[in-house]
Amino acid sequence: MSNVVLLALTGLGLGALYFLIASGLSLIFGLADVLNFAHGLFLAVGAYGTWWSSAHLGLGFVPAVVFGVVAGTATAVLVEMLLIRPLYRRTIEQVLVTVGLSLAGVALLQAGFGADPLTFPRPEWATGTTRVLGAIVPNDRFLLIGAAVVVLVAIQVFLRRTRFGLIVRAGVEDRTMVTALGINVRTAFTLVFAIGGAAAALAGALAGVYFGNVSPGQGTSLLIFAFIVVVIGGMGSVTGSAVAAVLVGLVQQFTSFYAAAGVGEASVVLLLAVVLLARPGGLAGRSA
Amino acid sequence: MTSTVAAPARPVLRVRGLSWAVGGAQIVSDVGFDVAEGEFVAVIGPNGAGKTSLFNLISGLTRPTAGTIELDTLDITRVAPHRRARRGLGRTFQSSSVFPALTVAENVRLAAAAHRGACLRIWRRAESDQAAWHATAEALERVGLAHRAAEIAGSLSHGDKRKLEIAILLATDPRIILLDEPMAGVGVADVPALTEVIRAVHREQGRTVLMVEHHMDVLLGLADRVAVMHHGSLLALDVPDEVMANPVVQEAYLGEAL
Amino acid sequence: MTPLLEIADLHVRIGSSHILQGVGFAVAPQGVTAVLGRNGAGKTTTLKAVLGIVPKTGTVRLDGEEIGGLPTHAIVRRGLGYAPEDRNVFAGLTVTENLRLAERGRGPHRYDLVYEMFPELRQRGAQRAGTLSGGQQQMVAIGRTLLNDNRMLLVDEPTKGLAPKIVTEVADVLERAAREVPILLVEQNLALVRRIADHVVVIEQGTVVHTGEADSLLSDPDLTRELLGVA
Amino acid sequence: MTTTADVPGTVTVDDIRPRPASPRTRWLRRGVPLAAVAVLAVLPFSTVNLPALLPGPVNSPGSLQLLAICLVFAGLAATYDLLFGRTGLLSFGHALYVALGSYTVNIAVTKLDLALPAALLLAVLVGLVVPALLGAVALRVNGIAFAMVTLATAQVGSILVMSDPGRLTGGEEGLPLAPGAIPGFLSGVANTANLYWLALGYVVVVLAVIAWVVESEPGRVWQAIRENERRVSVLGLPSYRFRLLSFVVASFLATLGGVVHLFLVGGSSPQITTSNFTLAFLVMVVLGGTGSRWGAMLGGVLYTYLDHRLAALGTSDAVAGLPEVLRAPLSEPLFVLGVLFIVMVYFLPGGLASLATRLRGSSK
Amino acid sequence: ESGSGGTGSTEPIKVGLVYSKSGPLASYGKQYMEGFQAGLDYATNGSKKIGDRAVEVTEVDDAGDPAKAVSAAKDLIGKGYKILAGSTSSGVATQVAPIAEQNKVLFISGPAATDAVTGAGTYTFRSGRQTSQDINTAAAFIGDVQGKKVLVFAQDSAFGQANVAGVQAVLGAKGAKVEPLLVPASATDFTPFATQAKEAKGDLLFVAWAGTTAQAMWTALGQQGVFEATTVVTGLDITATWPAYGPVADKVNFLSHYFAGAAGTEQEKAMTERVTKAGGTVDLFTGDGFTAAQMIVHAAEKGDDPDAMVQSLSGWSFDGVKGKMTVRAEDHALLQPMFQAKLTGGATPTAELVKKLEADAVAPAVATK
Ligand SMILES: Nc1ncnc2c1ncn2[C@@H]1O[C@H](COP(=O)(O)OP(=O)(O)OP(=O)(O)O)[C@@H](O)[C@H]1O
Ligand SMILES: Nc1ncnc2c1ncn2[C@@H]1O[C@H](COP(=O)(O)OP(=O)(O)OP(=O)(O)O)[C@@H](O)[C@H]1O
Ligand SMILES: [Mg+2]
Ligand SMILES: [Mg+2]
Repeated sequence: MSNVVLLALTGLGLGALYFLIASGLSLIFGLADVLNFAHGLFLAVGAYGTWWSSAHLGLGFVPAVVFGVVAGTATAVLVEMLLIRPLYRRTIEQVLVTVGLSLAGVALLQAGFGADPLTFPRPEWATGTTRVLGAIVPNDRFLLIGAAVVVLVAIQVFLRRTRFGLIVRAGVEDRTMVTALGINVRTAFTLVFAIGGAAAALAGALAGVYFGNVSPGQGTSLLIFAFIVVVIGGMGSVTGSAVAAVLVGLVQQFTSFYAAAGVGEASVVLLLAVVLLARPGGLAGRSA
Repeated sequence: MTSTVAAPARPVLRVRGLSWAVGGAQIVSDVGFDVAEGEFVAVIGPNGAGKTSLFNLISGLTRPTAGTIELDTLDITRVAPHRRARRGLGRTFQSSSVFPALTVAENVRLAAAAHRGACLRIWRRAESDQAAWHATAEALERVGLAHRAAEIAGSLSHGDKRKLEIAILLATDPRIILLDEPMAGVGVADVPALTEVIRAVHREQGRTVLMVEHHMDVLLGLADRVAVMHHGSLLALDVPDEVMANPVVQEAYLGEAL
Repeated sequence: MTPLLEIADLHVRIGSSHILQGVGFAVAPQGVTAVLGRNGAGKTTTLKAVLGIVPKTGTVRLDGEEIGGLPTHAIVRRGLGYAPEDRNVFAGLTVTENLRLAERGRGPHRYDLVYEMFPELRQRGAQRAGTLSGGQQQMVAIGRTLLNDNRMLLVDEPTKGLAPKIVTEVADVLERAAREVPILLVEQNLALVRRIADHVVVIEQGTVVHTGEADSLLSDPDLTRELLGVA
Repeated sequence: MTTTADVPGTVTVDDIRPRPASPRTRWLRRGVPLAAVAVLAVLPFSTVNLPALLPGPVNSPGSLQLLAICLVFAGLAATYDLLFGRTGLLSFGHALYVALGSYTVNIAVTKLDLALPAALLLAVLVGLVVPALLGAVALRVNGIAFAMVTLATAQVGSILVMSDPGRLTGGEEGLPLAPGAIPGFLSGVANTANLYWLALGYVVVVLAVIAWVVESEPGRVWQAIRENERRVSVLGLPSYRFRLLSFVVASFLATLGGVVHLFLVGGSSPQITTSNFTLAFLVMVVLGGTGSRWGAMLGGVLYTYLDHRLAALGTSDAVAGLPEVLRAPLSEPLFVLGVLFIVMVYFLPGGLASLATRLRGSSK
Repeated sequence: ESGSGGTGSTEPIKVGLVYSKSGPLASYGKQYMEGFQAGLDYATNGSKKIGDRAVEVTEVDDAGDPAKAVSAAKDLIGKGYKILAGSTSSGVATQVAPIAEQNKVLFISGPAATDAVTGAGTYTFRSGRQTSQDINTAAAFIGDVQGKKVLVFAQDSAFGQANVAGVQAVLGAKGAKVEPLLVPASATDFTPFATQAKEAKGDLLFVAWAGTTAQAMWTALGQQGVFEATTVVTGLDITATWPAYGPVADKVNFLSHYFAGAAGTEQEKAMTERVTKAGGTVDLFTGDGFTAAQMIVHAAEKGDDPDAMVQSLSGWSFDGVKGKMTVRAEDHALLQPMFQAKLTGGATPTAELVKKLEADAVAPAVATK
């Protein structure tokens, strides 16, 4: 019983982490149509930013996270303005630029901060545990779940309630026509990157709490699962990503515990295959 | 209100109780009719009546929610689009659907080769198929695009793309043709000639044609019968004069002519 | 009467093809100016060049102001409404969203006018525009231009693919709209042109071969045969 | 007769058929590749020293090994281009098939004690069957979904290799090829030239197969699928089967490449199973220019060359003398490589292949 | 081509070091290199010469990629290098060794811990410790293991499995009940596995973990109360990772290959002096570099003939950083002392020596080909 509770809650926590990473990815892919391989870089900037401001500026946990998120957002905005924007309509080249960035970025972090993991500043309460129905659940899982819910709601409100979301969605389909309606579509795209970058940086900072450390390649391994989550959820659907993230988190946690080794990863891929064969557009996508 | 005209002598296409609903909306409801071999049936109806949807059902791009489609007495309701094409069912699209990065000639040649069933033969060189080239030349000339053969299809003007689409169709030498608004966007100057192309295509080989068109003068000169769709149902299917005289058609479709 | 839009020596080159070769004409501040010509003559390209959608050289003046060098969105904000030939509705957005997106400035936005002309758009507000029938999409495209107070409309083959009854209705709409705002119209339907156009411009192979009053062109069978290829 | 045509009279096949290339172009088309292969074939006899470019004289083992690796990757990049550039299939799992070739032969000879010919036969078999099976499932979906399914399957493959099932793959440590398993003329530094010729042979095979298939009927259909898949099916062509054909051909050639790679580096390592490895192919292809005759190969060579040589740059004295802010990033080869790509994307869109067109254009 | 090798030659002795200067193992590589420089200086008495011949060291970065390492090795061998060393990662070591064998050049593997390098061939040696030595050191923590239950907590990877197999071989043979608890290699949440580890109620929990997830794993073990339930043993990694143990640091029993100050030997002092002077710091793998240099200098005294070098190294005993080291003649295993340690001091812990185990006590079984 307590095992099931523990697996469910930690699975949710893992799902929350996946969602935090996937939300920005999904947003940028769904809205700006850029398959953003540099997402791992934004993630890492958020994590290293938090670490650095805490280690060198002596900031407390929350201000340090804010610092990291700001740094990640700024990076994303710069990347969009300097690198992505001049290449619009050339989707493949945009992907290439983000691939280049992810290579260069990780290497740069490694050059700057070293290849070894750095211990992450964690507030006392985050390292503690809470007993839930006999299971000892680490507190940081609740932090992750809470943050994921907040991010989900914030993004939804922003997309649904603002004209901006509309512009971006339309801009992906036919950028020329949006400008022909008298709209300067460029700022909208920069904003998408800003939000995506902020979400990624937050995810990076919280991943730091989750792992207890930061290392240059940390983002990359999580990114593949985040990609899978985005696809299962339906490209560009943030709600879909949320559902998919929970699903993947739980499936992974339960299978890797109960089934033979290696089945955990395979089960996620199986999940992906089943979802896509049944609904090629993903959970939130239109079937056929 | 389905009116099924007495079954023609040899129906090549037989549709029964065809319905299609999507997202709670009934788009095509209980449509039934027969088309005889060599017949020319025009399909008219207000925008959104379900004409294109009907074509999509017949060509297999969408699956009906109910009803059957028979081609030469063979039930093809669940047959994949490419197999229907192989059985001689060809179509054009309302919004031009060509291969934009290929040349005009290559667009047509591919269709000709597809028709000849040579396409999965990896050991054959595409260029070497003389018969396909002949079919291409003929099709392009018929629609008057031969002089643009070497151009990239994507750079054609709107009207020329319409013509290319018909050429592609011709190259597959279909027995039953579904034309979705072939005249839309074709310049006034070219309408008569293209009408003649369609007429010839129909006559020469005794092909069966179903054509959606809003150009009344074109259609009246070509059609043996006119089907009227309205709100997804078949409102009428009759000879042109009768249909034109139908007050419901006048009210729902024609309005006061310009 | 000083013209509202003046185009001079417009050249468009795409790749190796020289599509517009010095197009020049003026659009009157009132009424409908129809651009006629065969398929591939360069009518659509002319509209796109005015809007800055395709790269071009030459001058484009709106009310005396040179707008040729501006980016598209800035040109449009000067008060140009555009209904493109391929409709270009946003397939993934609903009808309502398509219209909302077209809102410019503070408003008021004339939904009443749009829905009065195309009641269907109100009914189908929540439908994704990509699943609209061809004709319905055309309604969205025209509806978008009517929403704002424009100084001029550029409308490319608006009746293409519309049922006869709707063609008549669109003609009514354009005629009504033209009372308030001048229209630059590309059209193949000569009956429509005859009814609503005041001026015509005929383009052939990237150059203007005729400008004048609509009536004088369309009532002259020799001239129509020569310029438009119809009897 | 129609009146819409501007050209009067009957149109003949010759009017619409693409003009046969002029003898000069035809000569160039055939001659240049042949000449290039010929030049490459005799390189191991050259003692020219290009100190800045190669680690030693052209015929030194180090240079030949580097060139051979570049060639293998040129071939692999071309197989990826067949998928991506020619058919429009964005796969993130191409690495899986390279690994398949490498590990199949390696395990067969090293762990199962099969004779080399039997192992090669096995690789051919596996290289046809596995892509056919996995492709049959993955190709049920399109576009990015396809990319993700391939990414995920490759990821499973990678994890499988890493977890060392039955102690067959050696996990993260990799599996060195049993020394006795390969014929003498392929082992030993003194025989690097033979490995080089093997790699060259691989490239020639890939080049020939691809040159042939893109001009074949299915090749044309692939191009059409890339453009407008729905239209293809309405023409009566089963697009699924064509995509599968492309997938199997490309994956099979990649499997062969994996085998050559195995001989070249003398072992299989999990690096060749990772998604980064596939990403590298994407980068190579785009660097070189998609869907062009030479682009992918040039991209493959350039990427591999830089990947190997930048490490030397990082350790060079020139870099060591720089201030810390510059030195630290410059001694990370991946940083230089990443930045270089970005620069290339900007200043050479269309890849290396477009360079030729540009030069021709500007010389006019 | 270098000369026939006699001691009369004055041509430099060329040594190729193929190791990770960049990539994930860059910091291991750095330690190794610093140690190597110090060792070279020490073994040649500061002259960097053997007899009249200068030692010329060429460094090549393999970025942890075996393919690059193999290319580099072939290049060096082609240029006449008879001595190769380096190999920071096990993957590189196992693939470079066959190249050395085929071409009959001396290869001295570096920090790579895999047992597979031992007994890999005539020309292959190692300058570091191997996994079996780690395990033997761990075993020493519980003395008599007869009937005891030993749980091996490891990632499901070659490294983890090798540890399971090793523990099984060493402790199983002594009558312990060995049970593996393998965690999927890509898992990031270790909480449930930690509860499993606790509930298994073993007498000893041997943790074999590599990589950046170590900290999350230790946190999970601590949170689930594993340390209250059993004795936990693991290998001590480089200094940078020590803070990762967090609050559980002082509850773990460490086996250590080496940490700064562990040995107290003459050679250690010499190494520390030189490394510090050059601006480096002594750490886990500094000694491996030092040892490699000692071995190379010893071998190169025999001239350019690799067979002679092999001859002189096989069975050679010398005083190394860790104490008395022996190159076992049968399989070229490097017999060396190992350490048991404790971490103390909270957030920035320091290591304290608990016990030194002599080379014989932890010697691995002879590798059979
Ligand atoms: N996927 C869909 N979801 C919802 N409604 C749809 C979908 N596809 C089509 N429709 C609706 O079905 C109706 C019929 O569409 P169809 O395209 O068949 O009309 P049509 O008769 O061809 O009209 P037109 O002459 O304007 O081309 C339209 O009202 C359209 O909006
Ligand atoms: N992107 C492009 N690249 C190359 N050529 C183009 C491109 N767009 C248009 N053209 C060419 O420019 C010419 C003019 O095209 P345009 O679309 O302006 O014609 P149009 O007068 O609107 O014709 P239609 O009545 O058929 O719509 C045509 O010959 C067309 O092939
Ligand atoms: Mg329609
Ligand atoms: Mg046009």
